[in-house]
Amino acid sequence: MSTEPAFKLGVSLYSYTGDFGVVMDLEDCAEDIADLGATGIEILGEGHILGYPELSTAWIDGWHALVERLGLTPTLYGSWLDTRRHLDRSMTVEEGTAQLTLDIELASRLGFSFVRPKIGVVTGDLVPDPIWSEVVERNLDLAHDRNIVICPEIHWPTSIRSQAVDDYLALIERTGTTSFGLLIDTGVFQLSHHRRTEPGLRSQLGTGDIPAFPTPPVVPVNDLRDVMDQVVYFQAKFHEIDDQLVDRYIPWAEILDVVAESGYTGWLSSEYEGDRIPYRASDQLRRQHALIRTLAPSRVGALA
Amino acid sequence: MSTEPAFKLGVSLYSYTGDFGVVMDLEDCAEDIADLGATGIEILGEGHILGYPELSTAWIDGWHALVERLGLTPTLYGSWLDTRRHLDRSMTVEEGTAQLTLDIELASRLGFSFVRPKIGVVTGDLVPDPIWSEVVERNLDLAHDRNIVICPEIHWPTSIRSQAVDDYLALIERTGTTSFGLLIDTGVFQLSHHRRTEPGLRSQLGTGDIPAFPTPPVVPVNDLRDVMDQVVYFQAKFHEIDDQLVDRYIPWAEILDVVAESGYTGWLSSEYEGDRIPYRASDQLRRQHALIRTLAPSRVGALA
Amino acid sequence: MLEQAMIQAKGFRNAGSGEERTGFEVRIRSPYYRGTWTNLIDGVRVEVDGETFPSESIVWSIEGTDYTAGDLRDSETARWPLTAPATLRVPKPGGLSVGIHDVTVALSFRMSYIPVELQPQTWTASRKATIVR
Amino acid sequence: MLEQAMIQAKGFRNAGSGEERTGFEVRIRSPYYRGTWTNLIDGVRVEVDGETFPSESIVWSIEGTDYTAGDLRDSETARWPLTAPATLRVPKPGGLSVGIHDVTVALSFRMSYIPVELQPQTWTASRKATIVR
Ligand SMILES: [Mn+2]
Ligand SMILES: [Mn+2]
Repeated sequence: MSTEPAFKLGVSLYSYTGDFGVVMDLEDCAEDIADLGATGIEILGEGHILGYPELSTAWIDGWHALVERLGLTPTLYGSWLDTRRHLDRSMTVEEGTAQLTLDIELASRLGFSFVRPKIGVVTGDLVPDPIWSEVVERNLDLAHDRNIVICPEIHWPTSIRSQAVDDYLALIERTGTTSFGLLIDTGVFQLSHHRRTEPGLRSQLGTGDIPAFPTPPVVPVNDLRDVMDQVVYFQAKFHEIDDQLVDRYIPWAEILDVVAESGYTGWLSSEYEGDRIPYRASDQLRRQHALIRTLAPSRVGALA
Repeated sequence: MSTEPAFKLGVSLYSYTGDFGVVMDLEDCAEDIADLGATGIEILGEGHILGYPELSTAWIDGWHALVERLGLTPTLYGSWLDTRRHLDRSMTVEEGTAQLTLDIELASRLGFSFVRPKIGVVTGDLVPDPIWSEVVERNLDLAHDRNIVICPEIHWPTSIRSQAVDDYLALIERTGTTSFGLLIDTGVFQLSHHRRTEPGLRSQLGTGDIPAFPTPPVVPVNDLRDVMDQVVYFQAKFHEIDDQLVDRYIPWAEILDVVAESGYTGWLSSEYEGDRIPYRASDQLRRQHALIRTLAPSRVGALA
Repeated sequence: MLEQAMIQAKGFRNAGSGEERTGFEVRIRSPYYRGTWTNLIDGVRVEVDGETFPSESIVWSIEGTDYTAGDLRDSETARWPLTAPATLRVPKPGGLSVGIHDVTVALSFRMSYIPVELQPQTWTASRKATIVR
Repeated sequence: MLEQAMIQAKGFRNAGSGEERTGFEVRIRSPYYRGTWTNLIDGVRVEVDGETFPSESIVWSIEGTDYTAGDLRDSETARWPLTAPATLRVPKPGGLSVGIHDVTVALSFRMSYIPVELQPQTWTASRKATIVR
């Protein structure tokens, strides 16, 4: 029985938000990811690419040399559809299409296989701006040509049983595309909410007069089974794994059961989103990967 | 009345011990020094030179380009006479001479004007290893050729009225050299001892059974007057300047009185030696320079 | 590397010289986890020792280019990269005194992916920072 | 850049593979403020979960070169540069289990400029560190 799980383990550079540009640069992060035994590297286009959106040849060459040296596979490139750039109007389909095209082209040049557009919302319960479907459809041929799968992110407090997910699935149904699928952020299944601290910073949403979000009901991991066929990528969101290697927020054993049962062989890309204390991400990522590697073989074994 | 003091303000990279290689590299430190308005940069040869003692041409070129870009003058190069390298014997005069020659040559190539050999001691009250005088004398011609002044450091708990200082002054007397002089570390005048903390590290001298050092009597700043003629360099050692811009450990007003009165126009090179918490040096160095700049004009003015 | 604190020790200084001090500068790094188009910046407020300097009075300098609040808002292409510190130029005749000051910066972004009722997102940082000369 | 902690999270791993685990490695940065000739290193002690591994059992790797305790002592030219992390290779048949361990490293130098009665100077650091696989 192999001790390597069937799925692949990666790490998103988002995890190093408390470190990036402060105690770690891109190379430090990539080395940390390789050192902890992961093989996939995920980035945020607007976060981690020097000079975005105008990449120098030197930067591109350096990127390819870096991931090759460390044996890392570029996995997902995070992008945004910033629908609130203008105070007086929303984003047009043309603007959104151009933004997504730009990011798909950049992702392709850097060797990525997935692009996640983070889509602006139009309601209090996070319904995505209706431009999303046409923006995506206009980019499906390009994505196909570039071997890239576009995957919107299902992110807490959006749940799996939601209008947004139904609409995403409807697009696949309608177009028959293989260049679009679901990205599940495992924070969807959080058992309780982690309140993140960040040394020296206070953060506030709006005036602070209304609660940031109502506490949504806990999403049963079982709901994941219904959509596994359309899941192309996991962001393995987590917040804190304690000194006993226990995660009190994310039910990893249950999640890995569903993942193993489905035969999923794609990426689990770690997104550390706990306290943004320098060096904490490196430590917590190792804990999470130790936990997943400890749990995964027994899950796979149970199915064999 | 000018607000610039007659002496020159520099910073030793030793100040950034809690940062160097961790949150700041050589370039970051140099930029910080220039940003805070100092014009001199001091280094530790064995600390801050990449590849010591074999410097690459690229490193040397980079060094000169860096200090030129920032308008910094290389001041002092710290070196060591490590008399305890061998378990079974002390350092020979030949070994010591070769070490000091090596460092003078490196210092010269990097544009420094002063070399401080930190000399091994042979007694509990810090008498320097007797090899020092011959090691220095054998290097005086080289130092003269290279426009470098060799200056042993008078460092707490050694006081100004001490055998070591008398012996150093005797060498000047005996040889008539202008390539040797005294370096005063202002920690000599400390009013009380600062106990440094360093996050995550415990440090112990020996077995811990005997006290590290007996508390010596406070050295009167007045003693400095007696040796000012032979002082070629100050390390402006300090530990903590509080939120009211007060230093409870080092009597800056008294020290600056003596310095101003003597007409000293050399360097005061800051050595922060307080708690080794990342970023604390940058903050404390600014406080110290604000304090010195606030005190200095009135001292000079008082003499005019 | 940038300093961990949003308000950097480096770059806090008077502008202009001698009797002609025209204001001061404070350098910040972005508290956000990505670089942004500048028209997502909703404003910045600087406070020193209790005196508040409003967003419209402040000129940003990012990678060598100056932007008023209006410039940030109106540009279709300008960006604030994640690892590029921004210098905020704040007018204040006479500048600040040499010594230690209490500095607060509050910085707001519009987040498209969070409900509009919860906009903008504001990060606030405070520190003691020193004017050397 | 190196991590702030003397014991780095990076580089803590088992040596050898599968059933053939021969020991583990732990990476440290120097707690001293300068690089040194290696013959000033007086010894290192590693502890994991209460089990002590003595200096003479440990092989150092510095910038790609391996050194036993004797090699460190006997070399006239070898150096441990300030910003070069050292990997300590510790023999332990079977290696360490996957999970979180309590790790302590005590590192001693002989300081020539401090009285011999107060030698060596020992820095001790402890942390929890994780073996991933
Ligand atoms: Mn996510
Ligand atoms: Mn000193």
